[in-house]
Amino acid sequence: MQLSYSDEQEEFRRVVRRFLEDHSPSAEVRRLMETNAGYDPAVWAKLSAELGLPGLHLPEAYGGQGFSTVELGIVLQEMGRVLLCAPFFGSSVLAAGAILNAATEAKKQELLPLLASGERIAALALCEAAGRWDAAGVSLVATPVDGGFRLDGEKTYVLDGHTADLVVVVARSPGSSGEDGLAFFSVPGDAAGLERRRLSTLDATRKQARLTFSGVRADRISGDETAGADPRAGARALARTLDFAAVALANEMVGGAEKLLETTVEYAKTRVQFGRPIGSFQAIKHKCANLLLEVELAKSVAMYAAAAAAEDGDELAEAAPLAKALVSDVSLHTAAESIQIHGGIGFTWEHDCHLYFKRARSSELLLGAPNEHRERLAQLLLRQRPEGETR
Amino acid sequence: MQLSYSDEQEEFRRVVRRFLEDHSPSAEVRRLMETNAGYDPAVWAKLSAELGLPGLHLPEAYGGQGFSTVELGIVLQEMGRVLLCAPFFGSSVLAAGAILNAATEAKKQELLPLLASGERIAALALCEAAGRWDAAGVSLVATPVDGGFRLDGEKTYVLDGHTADLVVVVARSPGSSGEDGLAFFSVPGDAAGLERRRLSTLDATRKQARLTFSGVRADRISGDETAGADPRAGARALARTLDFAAVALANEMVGGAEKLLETTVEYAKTRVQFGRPIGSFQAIKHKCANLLLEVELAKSVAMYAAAAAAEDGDELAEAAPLAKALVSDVSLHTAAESIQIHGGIGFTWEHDCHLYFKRARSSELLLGAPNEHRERLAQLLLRQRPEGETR
Amino acid sequence: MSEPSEASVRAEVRAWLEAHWDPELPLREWREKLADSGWGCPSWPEAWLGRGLPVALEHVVSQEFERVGAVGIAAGSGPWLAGPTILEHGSDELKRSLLRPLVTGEHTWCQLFSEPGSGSDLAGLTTRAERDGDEFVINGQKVWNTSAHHADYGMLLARTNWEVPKHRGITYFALEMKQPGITVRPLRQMNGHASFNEVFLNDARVSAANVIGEVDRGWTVALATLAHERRMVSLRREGPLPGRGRALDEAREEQAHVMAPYVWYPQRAGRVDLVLERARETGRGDDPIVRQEIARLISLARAATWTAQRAREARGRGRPPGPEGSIGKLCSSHIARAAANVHALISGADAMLSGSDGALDGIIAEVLVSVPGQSIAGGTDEIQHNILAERSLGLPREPSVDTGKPFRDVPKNVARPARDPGRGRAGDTT
Amino acid sequence: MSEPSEASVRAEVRAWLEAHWDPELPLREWREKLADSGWGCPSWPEAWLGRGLPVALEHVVSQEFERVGAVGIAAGSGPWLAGPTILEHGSDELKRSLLRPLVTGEHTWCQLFSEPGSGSDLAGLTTRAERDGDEFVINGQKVWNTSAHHADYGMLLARTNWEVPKHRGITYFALEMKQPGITVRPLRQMNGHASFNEVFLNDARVSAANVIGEVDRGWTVALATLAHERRMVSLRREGPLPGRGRALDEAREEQAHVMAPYVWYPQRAGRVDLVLERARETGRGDDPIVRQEIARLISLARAATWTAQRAREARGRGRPPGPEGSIGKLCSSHIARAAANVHALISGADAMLSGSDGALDGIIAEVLVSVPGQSIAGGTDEIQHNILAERSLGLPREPSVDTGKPFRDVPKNVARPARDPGRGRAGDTT
Repeated sequence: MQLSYSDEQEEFRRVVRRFLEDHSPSAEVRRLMETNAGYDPAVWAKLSAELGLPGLHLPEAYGGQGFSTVELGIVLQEMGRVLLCAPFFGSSVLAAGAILNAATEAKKQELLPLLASGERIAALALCEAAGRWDAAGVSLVATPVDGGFRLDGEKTYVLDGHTADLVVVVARSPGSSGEDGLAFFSVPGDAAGLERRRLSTLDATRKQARLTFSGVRADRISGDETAGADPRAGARALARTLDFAAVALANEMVGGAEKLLETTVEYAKTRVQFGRPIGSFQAIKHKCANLLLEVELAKSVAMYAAAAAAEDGDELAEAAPLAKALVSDVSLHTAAESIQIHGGIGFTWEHDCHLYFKRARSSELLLGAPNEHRERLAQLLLRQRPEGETR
Repeated sequence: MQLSYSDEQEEFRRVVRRFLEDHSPSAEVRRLMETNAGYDPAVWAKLSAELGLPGLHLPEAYGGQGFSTVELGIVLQEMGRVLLCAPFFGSSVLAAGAILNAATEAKKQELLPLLASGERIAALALCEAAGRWDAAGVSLVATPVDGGFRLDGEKTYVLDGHTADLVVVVARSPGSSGEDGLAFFSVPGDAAGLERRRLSTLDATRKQARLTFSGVRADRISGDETAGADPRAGARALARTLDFAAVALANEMVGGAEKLLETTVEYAKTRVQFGRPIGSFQAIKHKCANLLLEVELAKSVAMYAAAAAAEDGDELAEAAPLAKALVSDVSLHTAAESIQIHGGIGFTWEHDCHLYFKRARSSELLLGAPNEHRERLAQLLLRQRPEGETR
Repeated sequence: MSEPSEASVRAEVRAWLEAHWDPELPLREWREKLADSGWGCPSWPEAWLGRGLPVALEHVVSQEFERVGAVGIAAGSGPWLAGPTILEHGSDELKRSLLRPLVTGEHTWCQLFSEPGSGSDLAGLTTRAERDGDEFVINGQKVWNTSAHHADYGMLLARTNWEVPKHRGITYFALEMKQPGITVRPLRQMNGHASFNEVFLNDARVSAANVIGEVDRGWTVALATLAHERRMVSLRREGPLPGRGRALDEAREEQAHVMAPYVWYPQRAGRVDLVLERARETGRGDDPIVRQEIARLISLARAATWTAQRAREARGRGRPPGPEGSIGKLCSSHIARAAANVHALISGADAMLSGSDGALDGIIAEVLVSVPGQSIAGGTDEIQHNILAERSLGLPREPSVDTGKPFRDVPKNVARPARDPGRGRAGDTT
Repeated sequence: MSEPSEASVRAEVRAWLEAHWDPELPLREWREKLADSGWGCPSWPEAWLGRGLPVALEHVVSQEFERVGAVGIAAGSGPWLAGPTILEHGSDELKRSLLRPLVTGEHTWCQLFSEPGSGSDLAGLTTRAERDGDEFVINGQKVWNTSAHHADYGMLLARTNWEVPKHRGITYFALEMKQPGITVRPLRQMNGHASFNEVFLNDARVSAANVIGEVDRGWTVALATLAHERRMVSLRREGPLPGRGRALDEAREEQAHVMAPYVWYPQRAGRVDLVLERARETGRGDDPIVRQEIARLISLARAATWTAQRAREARGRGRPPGPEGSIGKLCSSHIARAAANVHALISGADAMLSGSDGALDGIIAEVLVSVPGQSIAGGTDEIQHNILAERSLGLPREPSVDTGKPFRDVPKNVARPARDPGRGRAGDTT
């Protein structure tokens, strides 16, 4: 697994950083936080046109740039650094990922170019009231009706669900349960019978919505359910989508943590109490050192996971939950300690610490809490392995 | 619940402390560690004759002094401070506790005075290979034979089991399981068919043995198993014995932690590096402050639990596992940090830190690891409570 | 008057209340009676609105007031902080003019201690007071000032001498807040509440007669206030007043006003009280991992409670106070942090939502974004660790680089741009 | 000779080995050939037993030795620490007399740096070296000296000037160990092993010609040794030598001798490698709480591995070294501690037993009583935190109280009673 970025990748990072620093300064984040859409369509268009980010990691065949998860990781790290308010994670990572993993070739051809160009924004509607990010948590039923399907039920925690042009819905066939019978559907954002409500979120920089489906007409985008078809194909596509999303989120989180650590260390160098910079006191100094250690570990893990996702081999299954759990913990701890090191000013609204703190707490729970990911990792680790292998 | 000691209790503590400092200095602990019996019978006799400690907490009707668990807690704290090598915990706490809770009046009359006077030493044989300290973990069977019982099976982790004059065995009736059919038996230490082997222990200051019973003749000491008798009486007596022992052990652990903190703080004041006492560096200073906090919490918890055991009301069920878990954690953490603060010298055999560290690690696991006690506490806390009570 | 006993005090206050308490009195009128009688502040001297009772007997008076449902003196930092400080260090003239209105509630007070540049290092403050005839002219900025937006007076610390070490050039003033040189702005916290203020002092003026204690000797006076503040925090446990009547209605209104800034404090402390209920309600108590964390949290919370109780009992036995103050403060941080994590573990995805969409109507979200304040406000955890190590364990202090020299020569924070709200705040990017 | 390439070096060493490697040679004879040819220390100068190759090409030589199973130069601190230090700072006379025997293994070396009174603060050492004609007379005590009981030479730091700041009065000596003034005693650790020694220096003597570097300038030389030590630790990964033959047998014996003190090091590191197997074997992996802790531990261990790999790759890309040294050291402490706790959680009551009664034949018990050393030896966690904060993050140093004044005036530890082992050690109660 390659764990260092090439000079070209570092140059790419610089380009992305420059763009984001220009277009997503703190004042802009604070402005967009208070809006309903939660992002600036003009910036989105520019980021699509100039850098092609929405399709960066999508195959060229579908209008993307064909880069790997490693480059995607770089982009997400940079977005995490500035807390970019944009539908990137919801549309390019989650929804596009679902289409890529689950949809038929025809549907990929139809839908992905729209997302890759940034022209359309999609949302993945997976989670329901129980808050589970897995196949078994899906109870919304897609009932076959003449030539299509009818969706009835509720989805929630849907990133950008209230503004998306297109909603990708994970639903199950009537009578199925667990990992069986899952399929993916597409619904226009303004479909009849679809009620969308923006939710009030802890992290105002990433919007979520609740979607209520009452007899909504939907297209099935995943493969046909023929007699011989694998009933678990949908669940597998979902699992791949979520692994990929977990890796992406880990990279985004690590960017925020790194930025926050830099800000905090800078503050510790300049803030004077008792006639000395507070960073000369071991209490603060060792906290910073410990954060550096954690952030460096988190970076390695995020990079490893991104490389594993790019290789798409056996390592991904363990790397994804490992990265999601470890980086979540580091990200939240970094945010909490940063506030503590800043003292009173860190607890104010006007200081940016809290924006990172809320993003960290929210990302910790998005796609499942760390303990769930650790449980998954442990299950994989403890499977009986072939003779002698004791890693 | 009373959470401060009276002046009389503090005076009692001073007497016990003086005796133990005189009779159990570090050199003596190190000498006894290397012996098979692991204690000095002469000191035991003196501690019995002069202070009456073995029967301190036993009712006067059975030759004891009739003090409560609060005074017992003081004694154990002091024993923990000096790492006294003696069969006190095994005989006076565990075995005498079992007899007190489980035995018939006649058996109490017969056995307890011998233990209270320190004349005889008893051991409680409960745990088996699975390492469980509960009723369901008992599989050794007591088969009724003419006028008595025959024991077959193995007991392990038996404190002072290789030297005890008397072994109190927890066994079950043939065919019983779980919490049913438990009974208590007594066996002389030199009984035919009883094989006793001292185990090599991490903590050399408290000896353990493995006991193998091959058709050993035993007296039943718990109440007769008549037709109308409660089949869970034995399990209940065992649970009470273990709660009481957990509280006692928490008090012993807290004494060790307190002593170690004192030693460590003293070292931090006198040890000079970089031209300053190391205790003036925040890295060390804040570690010490944090240990003080933990030890103070542990003291409160141990005292509360001792008072709850003395009152023997509803509070004990929650207080015992709470105390065992929290004080174990504090005790182990204090020992580990003390070694760290001492640096290299703390890692040597000649320094006493490691004796406390090993006692702490071993006590953590004795009577069940902290997570087991937390699980028990949580179960109690989460029981549905009567209306409105949300504590 | 012979040495008062619990019984004699109880009889006396009971008789007085029987004769005078009338829930239908206007609040101010009742408070004047309290001030006249000395029963409002029974441990204050008889000459100054009190009855000279030992502090240990104060609770007898409280009990009797509670028994009949009588209103006591005003709430807030006036009678709790300013009053005792003025009593101990103020001139007789200040006692005469300031004590009665703060007891009756006619005047409310705020504290003007902390500054943007001096948080943990309070004695490093740089607000300046310059003598101008019979007055001092004040310039600087204060922060974290609860109730400053409606206070009549402020307890102000300002530097009057820059040529001496930092603790020796500070003066303590009773500052009239309603004057042109003072601007008060609310300060919003990360949880959205704005319960503190920033106070900008631009040529504010205060009479030299309003110095509490002596010029340049204000640090000692400040320590007295801080000691009273710790006592106040440990005692504050005010439920709503029961009963009907004009005095009671007015007192409830006053209380609501005074307590408004503290509405999120329970959330800042972590709402341990909700944990078991939430675990049952959500079914998350079925998860062994959740159970472990719950057990840890409740154990810690109980250990903290019992430690406070142990300290109280020990003091009751006449033993000297121990480290319980800082331990309690640190425990509250640990508990708050742990509770927030347990709540997040229990609520899961729901904890991503806030307000009425959020778990428990947003209370859980408010816990999550409030607990970071617990380890900062009222003395950071780091400061508490220093206190424990130095005062309780006797570990040596760090070598000081600032206490030995003139404050003028001590490194300070680079001044943030003056933030006169009238002139906009664009430059501030902290 | 033209600029060597990987290919040219490989061809050359391969040819040489083909011509000279004979597993049946006596070890010493083979090593003399290595010294003569320069292939034993290829990056050393050609004048001094090497071939002047760039460090980056050393691994090519190692690979070729490994490929044919040829024995290399002696193991231990002689060629790894003393050799490079002498090369960089020693006189030509010392290079002539000392380098060859340490390469061949004729002389073994030990380090005499740490003292009971100076651990983290190595430069605060108080062992004294006093000039006496052409010699220095050494008095003091050293500690934590691996292999001192059989070493021929010691790398000794001693103070030669007490009138200057601490870093400027230290001299570095090559000390002959086999002399009457030196007593070596094994030092037992808490896990029962005795892999270090204490060294008592009572009027030990060393020729002035054996000063490495200059008198009073030994600190710089010591830093060079310490840098080589860090490199050695990061490179030490010696499995047992395979193959048959006299040279190999003798080398294995030598290796076993040198490595004996390190037999418990894997336990000190926590034996993460055993965790999954133990969890399966005992069935404890069925407990969700155990699974959480296992996942945490393995995640941490992998994160540490990947971080080291990332740093290596970055260096391979020509980027400057980062904080990985201290991070690796700190991770090893965290991992060791966490692993011990996981092992205790898995083994339960069985972890109370040791030796053959204990879990996994006592290995688990040895883990439990060895891990506390991981965060102390080779630079405590606290020192690593300082290094990370100051060197990697650029945070300011603490104000120093000792580096600016004559060492004579710096507070030091009260001397422990001299512990001449001949006179018994009763007085030592540290």
